[in-house]
Amino acid sequence: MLLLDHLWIILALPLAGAAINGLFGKNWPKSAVNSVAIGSVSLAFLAVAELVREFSLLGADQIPWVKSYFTWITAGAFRVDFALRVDQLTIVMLLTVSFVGMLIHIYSTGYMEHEGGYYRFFSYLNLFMFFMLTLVMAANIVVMFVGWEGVGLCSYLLIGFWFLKKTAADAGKKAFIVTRLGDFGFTVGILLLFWTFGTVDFGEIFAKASQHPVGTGILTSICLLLFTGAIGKSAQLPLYVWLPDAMEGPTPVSALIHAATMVTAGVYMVARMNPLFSRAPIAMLAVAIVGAATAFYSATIGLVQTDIKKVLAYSTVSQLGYMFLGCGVGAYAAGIFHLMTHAFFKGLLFLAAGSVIHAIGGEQDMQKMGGLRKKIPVTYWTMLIATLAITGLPPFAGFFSKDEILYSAFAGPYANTILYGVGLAAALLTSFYMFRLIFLTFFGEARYDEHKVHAHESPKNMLVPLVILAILSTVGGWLAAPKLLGGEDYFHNFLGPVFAAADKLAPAVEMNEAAAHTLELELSGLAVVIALIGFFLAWWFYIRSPKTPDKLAESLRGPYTVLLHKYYVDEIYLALIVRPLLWISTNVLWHGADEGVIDGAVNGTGRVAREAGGQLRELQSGNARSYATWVVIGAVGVTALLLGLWRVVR
Amino acid sequence: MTAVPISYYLVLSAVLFGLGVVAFVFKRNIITIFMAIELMLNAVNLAFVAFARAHNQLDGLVFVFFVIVVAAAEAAVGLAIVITIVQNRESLNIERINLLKF
Amino acid sequence: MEFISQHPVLVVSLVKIVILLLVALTTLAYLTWFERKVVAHIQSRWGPYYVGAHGLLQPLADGVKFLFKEDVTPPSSDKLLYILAPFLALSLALTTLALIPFGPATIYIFGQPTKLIIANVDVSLLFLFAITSIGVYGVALAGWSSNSKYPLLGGLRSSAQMISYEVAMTLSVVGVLLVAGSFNFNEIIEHQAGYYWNFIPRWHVVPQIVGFLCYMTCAVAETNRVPFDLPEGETELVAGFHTEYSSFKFAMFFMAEYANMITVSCLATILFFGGWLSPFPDSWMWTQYIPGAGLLLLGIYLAYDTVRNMRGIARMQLAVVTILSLGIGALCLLPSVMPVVQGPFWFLSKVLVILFFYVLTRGTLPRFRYDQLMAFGWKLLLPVSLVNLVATAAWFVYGWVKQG
Amino acid sequence: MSLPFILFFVFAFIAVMGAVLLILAHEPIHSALALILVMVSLAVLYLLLGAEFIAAVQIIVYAGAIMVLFVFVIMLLNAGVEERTNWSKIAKYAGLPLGIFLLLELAHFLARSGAGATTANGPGASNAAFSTRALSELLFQKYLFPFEATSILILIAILGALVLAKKDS
Repeated sequence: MLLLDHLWIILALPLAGAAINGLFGKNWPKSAVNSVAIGSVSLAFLAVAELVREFSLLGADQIPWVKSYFTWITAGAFRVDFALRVDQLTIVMLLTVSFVGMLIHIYSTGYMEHEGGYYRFFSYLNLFMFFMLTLVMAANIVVMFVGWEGVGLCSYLLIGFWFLKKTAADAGKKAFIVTRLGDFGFTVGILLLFWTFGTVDFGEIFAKASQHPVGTGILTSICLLLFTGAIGKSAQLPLYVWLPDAMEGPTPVSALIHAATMVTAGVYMVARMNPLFSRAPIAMLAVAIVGAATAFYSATIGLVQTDIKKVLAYSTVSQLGYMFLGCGVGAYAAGIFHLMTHAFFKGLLFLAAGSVIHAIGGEQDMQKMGGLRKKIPVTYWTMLIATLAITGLPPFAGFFSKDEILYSAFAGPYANTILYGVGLAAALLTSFYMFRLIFLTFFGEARYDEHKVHAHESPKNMLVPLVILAILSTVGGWLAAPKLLGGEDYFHNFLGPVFAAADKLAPAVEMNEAAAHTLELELSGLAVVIALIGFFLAWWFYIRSPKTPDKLAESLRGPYTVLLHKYYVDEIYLALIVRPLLWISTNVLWHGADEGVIDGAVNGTGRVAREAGGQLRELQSGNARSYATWVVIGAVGVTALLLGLWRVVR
Repeated sequence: MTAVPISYYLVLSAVLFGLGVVAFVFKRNIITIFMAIELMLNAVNLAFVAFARAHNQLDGLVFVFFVIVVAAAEAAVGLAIVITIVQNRESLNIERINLLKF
Repeated sequence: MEFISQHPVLVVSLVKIVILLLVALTTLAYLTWFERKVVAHIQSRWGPYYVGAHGLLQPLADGVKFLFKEDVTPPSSDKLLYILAPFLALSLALTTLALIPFGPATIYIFGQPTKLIIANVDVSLLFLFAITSIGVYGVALAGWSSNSKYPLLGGLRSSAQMISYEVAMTLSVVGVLLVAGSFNFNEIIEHQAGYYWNFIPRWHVVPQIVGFLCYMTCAVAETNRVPFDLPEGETELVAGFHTEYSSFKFAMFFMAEYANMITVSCLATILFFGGWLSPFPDSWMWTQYIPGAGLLLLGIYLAYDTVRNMRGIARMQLAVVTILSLGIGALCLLPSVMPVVQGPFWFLSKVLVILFFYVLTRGTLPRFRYDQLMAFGWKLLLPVSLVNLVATAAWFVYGWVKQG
Repeated sequence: MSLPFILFFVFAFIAVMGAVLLILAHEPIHSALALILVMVSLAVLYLLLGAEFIAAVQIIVYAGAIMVLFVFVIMLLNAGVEERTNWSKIAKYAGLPLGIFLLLELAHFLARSGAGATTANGPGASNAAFSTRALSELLFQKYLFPFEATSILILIAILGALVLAKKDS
C-alpha cells in the first residue's frame, strides 16, 4: 500500500519537476529540461497506475480512501486539513489527467522545439499538472479550491506564454479575470457551505447532506453558487468568452488545459458535489439548461469560424455544455465519461491541429489550407478519427458518451425533451462544422503558397501522442458500451458507488427493459443519422459545390455576420461591463483613493518621520555610554510601569 | 535544616544586575563593558534558577542553559568585533569610538 | 564545638581530606623520582642514585632546595596575580582529587560510616571538568602577570592549547557517559562490572577504544606534557609561562603539573578501566590475596637488595622501606583489612600503569610544532571524537546494547 | 544559623564584592578575575539551590570557556589601564543614580514576586537536587527545537568570529 499511504507522492512529482525546471532549467540544454519535465510527469502517471492497482485491492468499505497529512488552517470551528481523497471518480480523473498530460508533454517537446523560454514552458506545464492533480485528489473543498485557483494561474501564465504578443497577454488577463467572476461565486458557495454544514470535508458534508431535506433554498443557492464557479472555469454561458481567446496560447496548452483537463474541472466539481446537486433539483435544471444552451450556442458560432483553433475552442465549449447537460439530467457517470472521451479526442484534435499549423509554418486560417491530406497523412488520419469520435459515429468513443447523455436527457430520471432536442441540434451542428474543418483543411486544392510553404509531417515525438490518442478515441468508448450494443458497461458499474446517493434520490423511470433497449437503439440510431446528415451537408458545401457557402452567406447576410462576430458578445461585455469598470477604477479608485488618500497618508507619514528625525537625531551623540544611559532610563521606566501594573494586579 | 527563602536569592540577583548596569554605564573599556553584560546575564540566570526552585520546575534551568549558550556565542562574535575594532582604531576606549552618529 | 557535633560529616570529610592530601603530595614527590628513573633507564642512565638508596630521598632534597632558594618577584610584575597564579594552579589541581573514588568499601571514622571518596557528587565528572577548566587561569595569569615576553607567549599558547584540547577531551568522554548513563563516578565504575565470556572484564575501553585513544591524547595535551609541552618548550620560550618564577612558586607549578597528571590518569582509570574493580572475576577467590602477597614479595626482594647491595646509611634507609612494605603486606592479608584494600590497590595499580605510559611518551616522543598541534587538535581529534560520539549514540538508538 | 544560610551569605557577599571590584578595577584583567569570582560564587549558590548540572555548566562554560576567551583577548590585545574619559555627560551624572534606582526597583519587584512564588507553594522550597536526567529529558523533548536553533546559532557565531578575526590577505 505504498501509494495509498503516500498519496502526496503523486502531487510531489510534478511539483518537483516544476521547481527544478523553473529554478535551474534556464541554462540547461533542452534535453535536460525534457527529461525532467517528462520524467516527472511519466513518473506521476506510473504512480497513478500503481495507485489504481492498490485501489483495486481495497474493500468496498475502505472507499473513499481519505488520507489527512497535516492541519492546514484552524480558526475556531473552521478547520482545514491538507487531506487527499481517492474514490472511483478520482481514479478516473487521475488516469485521464496524468495520461493525457504525459502525452501532451511529449508532444510539446516537439512543438515547442524552436520557441524561447523552453524551460519556463515546461515548468508551467508541470506546475499545472500539480495543481490539476491537487484539484482532483482534494478531500475537502478548500484544498480543491487551491487546485482550482492554481490551474487558473497556470492557465493565465501559459495563455500569456508569448507575453510580448499583446493579444496573448490580453487573452491571459481576460481568461484570469473572467474566470475570477465565476470563482467569486464559488468562494461564496464555499463559505455558505461551511456556514450550513460546519465543515468543508467532502465526506462529512455528504454525510450531513444526506440528512438534509431535498430542495431547500439554502442547498439550491449553494449549488447555484458553486455552479457559477463551474461556469467560469468550464467556459459556459455567459462566461465562455475567455476560452476562444485563450487559443492565443501555444497549441499544446490549448490541448491540455483548454480541452482535456482544466476546463473540465467544473464538470468534475459538479459530479463530485452530486449528493448536493441531486438534492437541489432547481440547481440541476439550471445546470442542464446552461449546458444545453451553451452546447447549441457555441456550436452555432463554430459554424463560421475560419481559425482552426477557434473552431476547436467553440467545439470544446459546446462539448463541455454536453457534459453539464449530462450532469444536469442526473447522468453524472455519462457526463464524466464524456469528459474522459472528450479529453482523448479533443486533446487529439488540438494536437493534430497543432501539427497542421506546425506543418504549414504557423498558419491558422483554414481558408489558407487545404489539400494537406497527402502531405501529412498521419495527422490527417488521426484527426479524421478524432472527428468521427466527436461527431459521435460508432464505434468511436464519442458515440457512446454522447449517446448516453442524449439518452438520459430524453428518458433519464430528469428527462426533458426540449433539452434533448437542443442537444440533438447541437450534435448536428457539431458534426457539420467538424467535417467542414476536415474538408477545408485536408481536401480540395492547396490554398496556401506552395512555393513558400513546404508542408511537412511533424517529428516523431509529436506523432506518437497523436497515434496513441487516436487509438484511445477509437476504443476508449467501449468501456461504457451498454449491454445491448454487446458491451459490458464497466464504467458505470465502476463509478456506481460515487453516484449511489444521487441515483437513490433520482425519480424512478417507469419503463420495462425491452422498451428501454428499443428506445435506446432508436435514439442512438437517430443520433448517428443526425451526425451523418451533418457530414453530408459539410461534404455538399465544401467538396461538392464549394460555391454554396458564400452564396448562403450572401443570402443570409445578417445571421452570418452575427455568427461571424460571435453574437457581438465581446463587444457587449466591453460596453456594459469593462468600460464602466475601467472608468470607475481610473477616476475613483486610482486618482481618488490611491493617489489621494493612500499615497497622501504614506507621504505624510514619511514627512512627519523626517521632521521628527531631524529633531531627534541630536540625541545621536555617537557616544555609546550615553546610549547605554538612555537604555537604562528606558529600563527604569519599564520596571516602574511593571511595578505599577503589579500593584494593580495585587 | 531550613532552606534559604527564595526572595533572598532574588534580591541578590537584583543587586548583581544593578551593579552590572552601573558597570555597563561607567566602564570605558569595551572588553570590560562586555563583562558587565555577562554579569547582568549571570544575575538573570540566578533569578531563573531561584524561580525554578520556587516552583520546582525545571524549565527555568533550561532557560539558564540557553542563556549560557547564547552568551557564549555572543562573546565569541563580540570579542572578534573588539579585536577588529582595536586593529582599526588602536583604542579600547568606547568613548573614542564615536563614528556612529548623525 | 556543638556546631561540629551537629555536622559530623564535616569532621569526617576534613579527616579524609587531610589523609588524601598527605598521600597525594608524597605521591607527587615520588612521581618525579619515578619519572626521572624511567626516563633515565630509557636513555640508559642511572638517574638519581646518590641521595638515599636508589635516590629515594631525592624528592625530599628537591623540596628542601626549592624551599630555601631565593624567591624573586620581578619588579614590573602584577604582584597580586603573580602570587595568585601558582596557588590557583596547585590548589585546583589538588581539589580535583576530592572527586576520585578509591574504593567501594565503607570505612569508619569516629564511628561515622563513610566511603573512600571525599565528595560523592551526583555529577562528579562535570565537576571535575569544571575544576580542570578553571585550571587554565593558573597558567594564563602566570604568563600575564610576569609582564615579560616569553611568559606571555607561553601563557597565550597554553591557554589556547588547553581550550582547544578541552573540547575534544570532553567530547571523547561523552561516549562513555552514554554507555554508562551517569555522571557519577561510582555509578560509571559499577556499570563496568561483569565480564565478557566471564573472564574479559566489561571495561569501557572495549566499546570505547576510539574515545579512549582520543582521551589519552587530549589528556597529555591538557597537562602540557611532552609531546604537547609547547607552553614551556625550552627551545622556543625558555621555560614558557613560568620563566619568571623561582623557588617555591615554581615548585607549585611543578607539583600542579604532576597533580594534573595523576588526576587525569585517575579519570582514565575510572572511565575506561573500571576504576577500583578487580580485573579478575570475583569467583577467583585467590585474587583477594594479590595485594598482600605482592607487597610481601616486594618486601622480600627489597630485603635481599638491602643485604646484598646496600652499604652504610643507604642500607638502613632501604631496610625501613623493606619493613614498611612487609608490614603493609602483612596488614593487607588480615581478613578484616583485605576487602577494604582490594579497591584502592587495583585502582592505584591501574593509575600507576597509565602514569608509566605518560612517562614513556615523555621519554620517547619529540615535540610538536605549534601549528601542527592546533591542526592535530581541531582537525583530527575533534572530528574523530565527534564521530565516536555519534557512532555511540547511533549504537544506542538502534538498540545494539542495553543502556546502563 | 544553619549551614545553608551561612553558605548563602558568604557567597552572596563574595559575589557582590566581585561585582563591585569589577567596577572599581582599573585593569581589565582584574575586572575579568572579579567577574570569574562572581561566577564561581554564583555556581555555589546554584548548588545551594540544588541545580548541580547548571552549577557545573556555569563553571565549565562561563568561567572555563567564555571568561578564558576574555582573558585571552585581554592578553592578546595587551589591554592596560583603561583611560577614564568623561565625555558623556549624561552617563557621568545620571548613570549612578539611575543604576541604583533600577537596582532598588528590581529588588523590590523580584522580592515581591519571589515572596509570592514561595508562598504560592509552601514557604521555602525544598532543597532536593534537580535530577540531571529529568533536565536532559526536558531539554531534548520539550525544548528540542530551541536547542537545535541554538546549535545553529553557535555555528553561525563560529563562522562570524572567524570572518571577523581573520586577517584579510
